[in-house]
Amino acid sequence: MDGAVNAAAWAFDALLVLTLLWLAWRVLMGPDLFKSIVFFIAFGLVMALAWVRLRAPDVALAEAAIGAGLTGALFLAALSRLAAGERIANAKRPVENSDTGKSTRPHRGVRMVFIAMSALFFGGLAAALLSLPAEAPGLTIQVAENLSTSGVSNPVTAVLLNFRGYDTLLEMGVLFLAVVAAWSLTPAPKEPVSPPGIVLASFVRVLSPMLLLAAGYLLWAGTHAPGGAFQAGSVLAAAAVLLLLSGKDMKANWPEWPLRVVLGLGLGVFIAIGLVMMLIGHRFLEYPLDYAGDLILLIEVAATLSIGVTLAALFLGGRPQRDERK
Amino acid sequence: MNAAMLYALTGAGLFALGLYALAVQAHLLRKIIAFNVMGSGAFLVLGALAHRAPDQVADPVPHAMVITGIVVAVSATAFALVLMLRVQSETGQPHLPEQPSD
Amino acid sequence: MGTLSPDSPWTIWVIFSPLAGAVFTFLWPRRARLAVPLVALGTVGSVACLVWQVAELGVQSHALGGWAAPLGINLYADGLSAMMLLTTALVGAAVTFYATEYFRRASETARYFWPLWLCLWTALNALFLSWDIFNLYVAFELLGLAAIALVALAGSADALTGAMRYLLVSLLGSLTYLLGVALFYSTYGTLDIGLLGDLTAPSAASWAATGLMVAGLLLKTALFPLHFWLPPAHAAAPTPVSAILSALVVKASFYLLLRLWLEVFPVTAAGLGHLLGLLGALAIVWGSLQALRQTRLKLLVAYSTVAQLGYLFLAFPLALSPVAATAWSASVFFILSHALAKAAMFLAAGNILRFAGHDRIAELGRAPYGVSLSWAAFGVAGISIIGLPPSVGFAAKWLQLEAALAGGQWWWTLPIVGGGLLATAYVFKIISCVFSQNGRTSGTNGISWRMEWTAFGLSLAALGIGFAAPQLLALLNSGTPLALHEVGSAP
Amino acid sequence: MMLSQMITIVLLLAGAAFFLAGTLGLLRFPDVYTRLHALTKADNVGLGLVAAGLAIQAETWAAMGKMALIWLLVLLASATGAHLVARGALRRGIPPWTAR
Repeated sequence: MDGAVNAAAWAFDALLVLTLLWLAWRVLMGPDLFKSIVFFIAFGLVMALAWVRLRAPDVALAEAAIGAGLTGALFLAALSRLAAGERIANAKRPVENSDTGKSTRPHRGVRMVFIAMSALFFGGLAAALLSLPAEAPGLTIQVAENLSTSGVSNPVTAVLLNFRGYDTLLEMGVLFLAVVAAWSLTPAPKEPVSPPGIVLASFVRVLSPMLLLAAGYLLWAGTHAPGGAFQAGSVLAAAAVLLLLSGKDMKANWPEWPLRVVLGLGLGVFIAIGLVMMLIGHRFLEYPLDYAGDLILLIEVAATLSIGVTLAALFLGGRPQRDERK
Repeated sequence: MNAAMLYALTGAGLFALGLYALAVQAHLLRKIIAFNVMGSGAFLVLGALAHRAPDQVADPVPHAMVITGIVVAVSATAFALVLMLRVQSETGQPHLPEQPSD
Repeated sequence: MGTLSPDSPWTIWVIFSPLAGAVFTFLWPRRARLAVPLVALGTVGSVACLVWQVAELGVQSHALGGWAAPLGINLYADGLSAMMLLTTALVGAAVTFYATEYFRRASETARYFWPLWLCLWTALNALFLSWDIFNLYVAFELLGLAAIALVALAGSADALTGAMRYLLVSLLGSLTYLLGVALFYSTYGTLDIGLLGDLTAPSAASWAATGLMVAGLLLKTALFPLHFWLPPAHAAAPTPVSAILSALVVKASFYLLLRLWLEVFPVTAAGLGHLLGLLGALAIVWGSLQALRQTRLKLLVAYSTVAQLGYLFLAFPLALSPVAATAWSASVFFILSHALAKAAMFLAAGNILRFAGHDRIAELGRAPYGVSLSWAAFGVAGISIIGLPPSVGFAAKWLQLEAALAGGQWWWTLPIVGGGLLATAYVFKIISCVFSQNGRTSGTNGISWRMEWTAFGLSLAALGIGFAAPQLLALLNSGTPLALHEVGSAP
Repeated sequence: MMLSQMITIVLLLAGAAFFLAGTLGLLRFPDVYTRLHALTKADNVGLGLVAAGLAIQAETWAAMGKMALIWLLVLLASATGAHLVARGALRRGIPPWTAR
């Protein structure tokens, strides 16, 4: 019986891995960009399954929500904006545009060289991987030993927000920077939103409160079970994206300044708590034992809000347009 | 070879596939997608290697690193897409022009 | 400095002053003109305090969150970090001063320049202080995104395509580096640079990790022949950004390469070292020749960066000898010298560009009379770039020649001396414009005294800081960052 | 083997059969509308059966409730999705397939 279970697990893993590689090939080399993106979303979902197999449910949640969902939505939005841009370019210069980019692949010989180089790269990396010792020297034991003083009981959250909180702080910095950078490039494109129709509208009406609830649950659960600020934030962002897609014009509803405050909130609260800890005599970001759980939750709430709004702002693809009336 | 190694090798394979696509595809959106596949590959290597000892609890540190990596990747992707659209609106095409010979 | 307590964690303030400034200037862009000088002052002050600590008290480290490595992340500041922070602070302060004037008119751009630049400053400082290879990856992404967004701020087609190419290279470099991190962690179970240094031994996995990290970092440092992305991006960026990129950002990835080479990578490889040296020598020759060929001022200065980066890499073969510390010190001095001089050159070039309305070298003839101080800055910075006394550039070249001769590797003196001659040629190509008569200028754009004096001041600093060379050398050796592997480095 | 386990196995197998049928339809049917029909209908039933099979094995009522919730959400989402795809196809002027 045990053998059969093992063999089944093996077969499942092998199938999963082959699916991943096949999907990746379709994503990267398929002739049609729209299909590539759809395959990319499927790729992300299968990847999430792989993470479950690797007993990393936290990562699986993040991969499904961010890697597949939001990244996919970003790609699709970018593709339709590309098409809109192309239409404008065509209207300007109707004659010279016949090349849609399909002829830009390099010559056969060049491709062979790149194939050989990639294969060589893979070979070297594979050899290095196979030479690794069977036992992984990790930090599992250190994390387990210190978990009780970290303020949370989910080890991944403990690493993210306590042991290696500084990484997460810089990562919030990267998110913040991405919005600043995107806003510096361009105002958000004005896109005509088609009316959603009754089916979508009622679906969104049912789903968005549930997504809010799910985000809250993920945030709360993160302290002791898979979940946490990033997963919760991305669900929040998904709700916002859904509302945007179904025609809610949030740009008009949301004045710019409060939006900016929320964007900076996660980073600001994180830094402030770190510095306060330092000023009362601890190390930077060192939480007093009794308050560790509360402080982490406080940081996570601020981070969740910021992440959700940041990702939704990135989906809009630029800074909010100023009121034309002024 | 155990399952963890299988996934690690898959990660390496995804990285190499992405590398190839990055080299031969000219369309910027495809290059950005290729980066995402390569990133997934690198994360898979990181996460799978943490899992080599079969009957142990999985090491949470690489998991945290991968989550950080995923968030960094989506930030970079979002910015890259906006930049790509600006390049298109400024030059009329979503490719980079040929490098002037130097 | 009497009120300064010796154990204040200035490492933290060095990182979080600019980051807090970035958030502030994003939230209140209208208050930026008031806040930015304060933030710059705070950051420079924190760096000064930290440098003082390192010089007087030795290595400073801070276990973030109270968790020591391998579980937590350590900040670590020794002489090498202090030198890099000091360089960044000097150039950063000057560029901040310059940019308040440069962006005075273009309000929409200026609004985003400040948070982006302060994020970049944060990333640089974080990078020089981090002692954890994964944390360095995150800091690197912060640095790369900020730098690219700053290039794109110029908004022209050249700037946008330059930024896009820079982005692709930067992401590729980061991902390759990350794969190396994965291999190191799964081999040794730690991310801490110090602990890794004790553990690393030659094996297939650690060699692969080394190769991946070196490749990723070389791409980001733009070592020949991976330099193709640098000139368009650096030349098309807004002037203060060009200065920051050439002076500081490429040095950050070189710093990391140097750090990992000295601390982490298993048994410094003779073959790889010679290869890097050879590429460095080629970079000097190729970059200088390309600089000579350029017809646009900013592109010429950018190609000069490609050439000057070559010098940094000569240390890798030169250090394969008993005089390793001399060779490494030479590279660090080059970083300082080139940072100040190249920032001065780019700022001067930007002034000339703005004054003349173009930067076609052949037509700059009449430009000198309006912005004479910028031309002077160009010339004085040229002295450092060529490597004439009393500049730090001279001290660096002197150290390098000494290392080459004492280490019995005389052939490396050829690119060092030859590069100096080529640099003389391209600097004089520009300076000769002053005496030509065929110029075309729009002549309407006045350049404020601030912009001119910043460029001139930086060029003087590059020249004059050479007098402080002994003190700087003492600072650099605090915590002996360069001597750790001297024994193991013999082939 | 207990009765509950037997029921689970039967339900799972039945669910898998529906998935298989749906996938076959997706691959073999001639146009987007019929494919949507195969996919959403068969897969919703299939998922319902799988969820029911697993719910029997669940240890708590809460877990059972979650299974039911998953199924309900997927029902809603796939119905909406199918509607949107079909509407989009119609608006683009893709004609429904007719036999000969």
